[in-house]
Amino acid sequence: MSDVMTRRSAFEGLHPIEVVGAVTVAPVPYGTRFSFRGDSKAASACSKGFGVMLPNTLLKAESDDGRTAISLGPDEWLLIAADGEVEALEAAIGKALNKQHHSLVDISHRNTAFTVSGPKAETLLASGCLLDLHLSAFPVGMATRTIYSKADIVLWRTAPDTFHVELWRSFVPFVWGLLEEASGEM
Amino acid sequence: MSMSLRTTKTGRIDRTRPLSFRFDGELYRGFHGDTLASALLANGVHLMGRSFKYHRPRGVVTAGSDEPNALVSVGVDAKHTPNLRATQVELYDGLVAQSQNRWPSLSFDVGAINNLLSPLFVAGFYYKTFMWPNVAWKKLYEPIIRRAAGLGTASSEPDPDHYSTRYAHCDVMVIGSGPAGLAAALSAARAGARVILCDEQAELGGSLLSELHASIDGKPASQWIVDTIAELRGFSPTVTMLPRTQAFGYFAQNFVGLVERVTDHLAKPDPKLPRDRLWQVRAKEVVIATGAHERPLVFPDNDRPGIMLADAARIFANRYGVRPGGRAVIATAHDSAYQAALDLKAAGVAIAMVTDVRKEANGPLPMAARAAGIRVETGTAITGSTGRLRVNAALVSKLGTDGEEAVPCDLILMCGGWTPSVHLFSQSRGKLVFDEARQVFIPGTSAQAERSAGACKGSETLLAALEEGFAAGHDAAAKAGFSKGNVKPVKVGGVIEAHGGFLGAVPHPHDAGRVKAFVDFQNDVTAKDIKLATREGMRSIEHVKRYTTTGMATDQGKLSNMNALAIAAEALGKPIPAVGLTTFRQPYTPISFGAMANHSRGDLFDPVRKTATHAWAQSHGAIFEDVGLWKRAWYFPKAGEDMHAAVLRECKTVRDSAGLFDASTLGKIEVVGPDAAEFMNLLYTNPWSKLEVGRCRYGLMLNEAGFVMDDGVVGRIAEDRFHVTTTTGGAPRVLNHMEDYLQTEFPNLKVALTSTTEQYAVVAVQGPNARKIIAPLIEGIDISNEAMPHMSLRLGKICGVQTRLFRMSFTGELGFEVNVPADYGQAVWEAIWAEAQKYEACAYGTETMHVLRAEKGYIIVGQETDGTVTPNDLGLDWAIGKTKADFVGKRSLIRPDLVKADRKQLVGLLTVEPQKMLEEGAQITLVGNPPAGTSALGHVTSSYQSAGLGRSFALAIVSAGRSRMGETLYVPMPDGPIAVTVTDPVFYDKEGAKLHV
Amino acid sequence: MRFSFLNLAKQALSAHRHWPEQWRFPEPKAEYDAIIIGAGGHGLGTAYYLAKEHGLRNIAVLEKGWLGGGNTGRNTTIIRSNYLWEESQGLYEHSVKLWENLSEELNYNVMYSPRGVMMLAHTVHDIQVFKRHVHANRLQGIDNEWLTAEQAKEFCPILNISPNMRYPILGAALQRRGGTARHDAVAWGYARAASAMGVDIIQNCEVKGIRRDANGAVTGVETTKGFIGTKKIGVVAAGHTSVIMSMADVRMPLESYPLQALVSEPIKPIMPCVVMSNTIHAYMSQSDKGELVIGAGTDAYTSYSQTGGLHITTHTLDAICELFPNVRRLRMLRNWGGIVDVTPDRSPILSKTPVKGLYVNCGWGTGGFKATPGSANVFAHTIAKDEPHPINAAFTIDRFKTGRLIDEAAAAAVAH
Amino acid sequence: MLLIPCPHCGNRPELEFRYAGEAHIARPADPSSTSDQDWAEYLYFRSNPKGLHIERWRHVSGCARFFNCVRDTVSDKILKTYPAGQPKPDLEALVKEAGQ
Repeated sequence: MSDVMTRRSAFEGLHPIEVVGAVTVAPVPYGTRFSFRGDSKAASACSKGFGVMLPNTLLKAESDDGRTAISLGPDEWLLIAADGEVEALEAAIGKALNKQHHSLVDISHRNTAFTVSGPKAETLLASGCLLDLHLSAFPVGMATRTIYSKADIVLWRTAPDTFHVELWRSFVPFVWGLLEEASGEM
Repeated sequence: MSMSLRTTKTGRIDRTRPLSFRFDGELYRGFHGDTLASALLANGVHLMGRSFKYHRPRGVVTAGSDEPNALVSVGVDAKHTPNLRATQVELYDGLVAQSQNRWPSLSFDVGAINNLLSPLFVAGFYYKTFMWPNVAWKKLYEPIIRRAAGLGTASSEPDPDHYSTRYAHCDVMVIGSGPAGLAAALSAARAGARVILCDEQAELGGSLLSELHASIDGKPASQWIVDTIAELRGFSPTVTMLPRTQAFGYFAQNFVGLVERVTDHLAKPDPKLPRDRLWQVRAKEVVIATGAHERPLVFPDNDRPGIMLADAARIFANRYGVRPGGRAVIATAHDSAYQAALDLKAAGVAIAMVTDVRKEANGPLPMAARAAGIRVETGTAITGSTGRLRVNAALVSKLGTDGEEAVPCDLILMCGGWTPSVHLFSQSRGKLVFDEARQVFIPGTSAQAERSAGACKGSETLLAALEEGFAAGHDAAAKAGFSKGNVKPVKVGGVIEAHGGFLGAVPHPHDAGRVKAFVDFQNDVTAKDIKLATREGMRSIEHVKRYTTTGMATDQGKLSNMNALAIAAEALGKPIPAVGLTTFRQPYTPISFGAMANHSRGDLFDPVRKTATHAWAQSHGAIFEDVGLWKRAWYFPKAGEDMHAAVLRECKTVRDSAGLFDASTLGKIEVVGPDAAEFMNLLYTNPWSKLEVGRCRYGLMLNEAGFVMDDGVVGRIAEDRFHVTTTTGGAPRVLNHMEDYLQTEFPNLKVALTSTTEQYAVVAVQGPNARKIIAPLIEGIDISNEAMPHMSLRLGKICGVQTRLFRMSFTGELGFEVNVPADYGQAVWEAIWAEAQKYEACAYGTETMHVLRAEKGYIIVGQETDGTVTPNDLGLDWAIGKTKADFVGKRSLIRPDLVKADRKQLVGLLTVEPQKMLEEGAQITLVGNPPAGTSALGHVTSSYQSAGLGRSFALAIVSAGRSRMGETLYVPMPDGPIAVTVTDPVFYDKEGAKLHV
Repeated sequence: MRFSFLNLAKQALSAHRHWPEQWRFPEPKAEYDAIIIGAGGHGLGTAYYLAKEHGLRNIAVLEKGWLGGGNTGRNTTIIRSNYLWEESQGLYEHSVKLWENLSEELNYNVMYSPRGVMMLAHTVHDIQVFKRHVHANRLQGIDNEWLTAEQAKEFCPILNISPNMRYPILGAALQRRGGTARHDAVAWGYARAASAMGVDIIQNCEVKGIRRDANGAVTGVETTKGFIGTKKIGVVAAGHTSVIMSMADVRMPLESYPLQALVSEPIKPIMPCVVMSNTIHAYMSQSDKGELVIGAGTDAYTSYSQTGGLHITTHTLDAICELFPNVRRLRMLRNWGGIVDVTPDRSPILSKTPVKGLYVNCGWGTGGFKATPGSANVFAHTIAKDEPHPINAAFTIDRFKTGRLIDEAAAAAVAH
Repeated sequence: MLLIPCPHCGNRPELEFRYAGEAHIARPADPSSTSDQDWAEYLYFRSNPKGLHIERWRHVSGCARFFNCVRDTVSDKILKTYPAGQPKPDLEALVKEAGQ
């Protein structure tokens, strides 16, 4: 890959957010991301190429061996894999689907992500997320597109007190700034 | 001032923590747990404010959030906060408070002259005068009135505090933490539900906080509060308790707004904490336990400092350990005032007399008062008072007689009965019913998942409040799916039933037209004002309210609405429910703008979207402009250059050599699927089926009304994949427009849409040297003119990074647009920049982009268009696929008005004097100095100085413009008309040869 | 009895016992020459001008609730005429000219206060849009001047023109003759004057149906107080226009949205004029009582509930606090809502309809108060003459068929 | 802040949605053969009822799908939501069902 070209993350220059014993917000390392669109037949074919089953029930995340598929809409999935796998996965998924109508679009640089973890993770996110994040309403393994204040995000609970947040890179300073201000109350 | 007014045994204040504070410059002492009001009363200070209209001296009337008179400003300079209720300001050491609405001082206020003129200044007087001469209102009367009006003053400095919000969810939201609220929270929590309990006061407990005698389940009320709170705390975190939190608004589907006063009560708050926090709660079920408001009695001169509600005095004594006076006369129509008499007597206040408007008062409480030696006079009322800055006597008279006896006192207490607080129930759109027996409005049918408990439902006893609270909490939890446990019966002792009530004006022996019996204290609305309103035809209660302004003060009628309604109903000869109440509107009590705005301020007011090369542009001196949420480099001034000079240089450099431009903010949509071309045919005017893979075309998008809504270059990446670009501002709108048609009008098309706006950083390299600059960096693509003609795209690599390379031009020069994954944007830009230095190329901003594209006659959607312009108007019919049967907007293009000959068409304009610059938006007319009212032929859309042409030039849309080539028209300006010649809109390289080098 | 300081003083001597009712409370007659549906400012004004200028005295104004209880009593009272299209400028300027001596005309102090209305520009695009307004207004003889940010602050000292605001203010367009008035007084003033000329104002009388004869001409209205005959009906029902027009099987290009407004607690004067910002969605003035009067856009969905969402109010107040940083500690006293009927091009409809004898005046959206006198004046002409006045000739229902839109929301899209 | 039951994602706050006007106003199959009046009806004329309104929303910050919704425009209560493309529901039945 191009070691010549330095890659600059959307989190560059932002102060770390950490309230000891309460909550930590940390960027997620670079990754490969695709937006997959297609009917359920196409989705199961894609699962073979991707190596993880694209959930057929809505708002679910399936993970295996560092790869994750999230069902965001009736015909929309977000696929997350390790950095540098764009070409390989485009080939594998393309082959698995061979001519079946689908749409696979690389959004590895459009989306970026961070995690919010700790006992006060829910409370911190409640500064801008309108959903009920109580475990009973937002269990581990649930993932959905929603909003955080004036930014669209994909919120995915990976553990009882850990959330993975996907967003478009240009909204990072805004969301980070808001989380930073709200962390003062944790 | 000695502390002699403190009671000895009662009060929840902490006598071991004395505090000092200032009021109007004077230093006083109070205790932790005092409010400003209780501390002032403890220092013998009753005069706390001046009424709005007559500037009459006023003292505190209540002990809570419904206080109309004691409005003060707290804090200095940037933290100066007006209109706070002294009864809600919690004392802290060093607190600085000021009285309001008086000049020069509280005790001597010039404004009181209004009181002398009060016979003139009756309700609605300002509608009847101030009309002569015509301009006098604006010039003379209004300025005087505005200066006299208003209460406190706003600070002149920005607010240093920050505010926050928190979204919350619960099974049961309990509003109010009196006996009913605490009981509801307890039973809901025991059933296992998630509960949020809030109360506007600093402590939970509500009316129990001033209850000395009651026992609950064998424990004193105060102990029951402590045990209940302890049990509730044990359920944490499923139970959240929020004191100092006002439930101000009840919205759709149980969305409840709360504001928590987080730091106002602290001398030195932690700067990390917000001053107020806006809670936005979605509750499955709501229990409203907001209690009731004690009503004043409406008798002549019922507003002097030292006249207050009976229960308020009782609260000051029992809860704050203050004797509000030495000798009291009590006027009542409800048994509860006798409890106040007993408690105050026990606290050392002499009770001169209790007058009761009712013919008899033989309930248990009146009997207990008599037994304690208190003189009770039934069928008697207070019909006046004396004393300027502090009451010094009550005028008492037997109802139906003319005699009045002056009873010396320094405290008059009044109790007209209790009004259930039905504000939040009404906001929830529930229907009120009028309880004839108790003469009160109480909750009727609910419209949302809520129920009321306790005094706010009209219940009158502590036992009822507790039982209804437990039942309501249990019922709410059950409906939310938590029905563990059951409601245990509760035993109550030490409380005596109290009933009664009176509505309207108390009869008195004076001429009703001459006395001031106040209904709305703050707005100085008297009983006769209300009668005047009905006399003048104001028969709806809404007319009465607006004409007299009763109920429109900062307490929003909490003390006045029922009495005003009763007086109006009597004057109209109608029963009270037939006249009805005015609409209850949020907020329940006033809440800070800061809490409503919360986080949204400064840089967090709106997202600041920056492209991948923003940092580079900033370090190279770029000035930025806002385009939607994006910051875009506007121009790159060198030392000593203003925008004009910078843009001329940038334009010249691009035309002569080359320039780099950040086009990342343009919207990008990946249209993928076997029916991609067919979908594009429907959404754009252009034909797409025959566009070869690797070629691009300028796309024009109309809305269904036939008007241009967006445009952009579209590249065919593959048979079934288009890379569509949109305008920066149009990106979200175009994607939503496409999804609308795809999902609801053409659902069977096999195509999917994905936004890739932020997947790619886009470096536009424009100018004769463009190819030379990028050539050394490109791998795997032959970028020669033959191999990669104008309007084509190739996939390959640049600086080792995957790229979609477009050959397209928005400047008229040879141009490339390098699309690379965004994180590599800055690095690739820097690599291209390094090459570009060899040709002395420049970086240019949006202003230069505007000039260069205008020289080519290219339009900008939103500048040449304004939502009323068609393709033909812009001379863009060539972009319409002639053979296409249908596309969005096509049908509208043949509507009568869209085919008129006089439609405004895109043309070029050259000023006759070359150096004259036209102003964008300037109008165009046939004659130089048109008379006012002349119709314009059109307007200037774009106007610039052209480096290339060495003169100014402009684009405009002009009626029948294309048939006016060569004509001279005029642009009328304040300093004279500017003659212009109509030209072709393309000023540079008309044949487009430069695009194909 | 005439309103004047003299009469006020005279009445004070007898404790104001002898002020007459400001309007009569008649029962409906069997037949009227014309019936106005809706006793808001526009409706009462139409009746006033029918009586005053066209000599039609046998007129009724039917109101389902209390007069002046709809949008007239709920708006933020802003008056201006610096609109974009010539047709709009003609209509709103006709109104401003009538405002200038309406108090005298009605003998009712409507408190018209030409204190200046300033439209803020935050982006290059805004500058282009507002400068186009300034030039267009000058051509039509309407005052509208361009100010720099510094001049804007001079005119409104508490305005924030700091360059590091999220959307710095780059300039403003000021109409000095714009301003405010007292909304209730407008309804009551027209009602009193119309009633005095014999116009019957019938409150608590809801229209339930419109009767037509064999060839479709209007013959009267069914109401909660029985049938009332007439040959001419003027529908001036704002948010309820669609409901009324459907009684005559006329579909309208209208959608009714909640429009919220709010006031602060009263404070001493700090705000001398009206300031509006389309880009960050808020506008503000200060009433003579001292309350900051604040509004913004409508809620997102159609509704007749006269109430709206909390998020609309929070988005309004965050903008206000950015524009005027020293008001953040002031407090919201009351937040309410009305129902505004919005047309696709944000311009009103004052026109005949396909039904003979049925005329409609609606579509004022969020900006109807400023047009009250002018709208009423030309609508009275339209009803009396069965022909639109030149000023409202362009504001037909038909324009939506021909495509001759008068799009005042135009040029809003930010694109480059 | 309405709570809107998205047919796919369940109850979500109004801020995740974008209102999209009256539903079941289908674009004429062949626009070019549509009269100016009918075309204007399609573009601009709406029923705007005071009562049950069948309207379109898009769950723009959720599953991104358009769907239809029956809402009472006086109480703002939502009676039913269903995916775009399905036929218009029977309003009387809905009212009875909601009445229970």
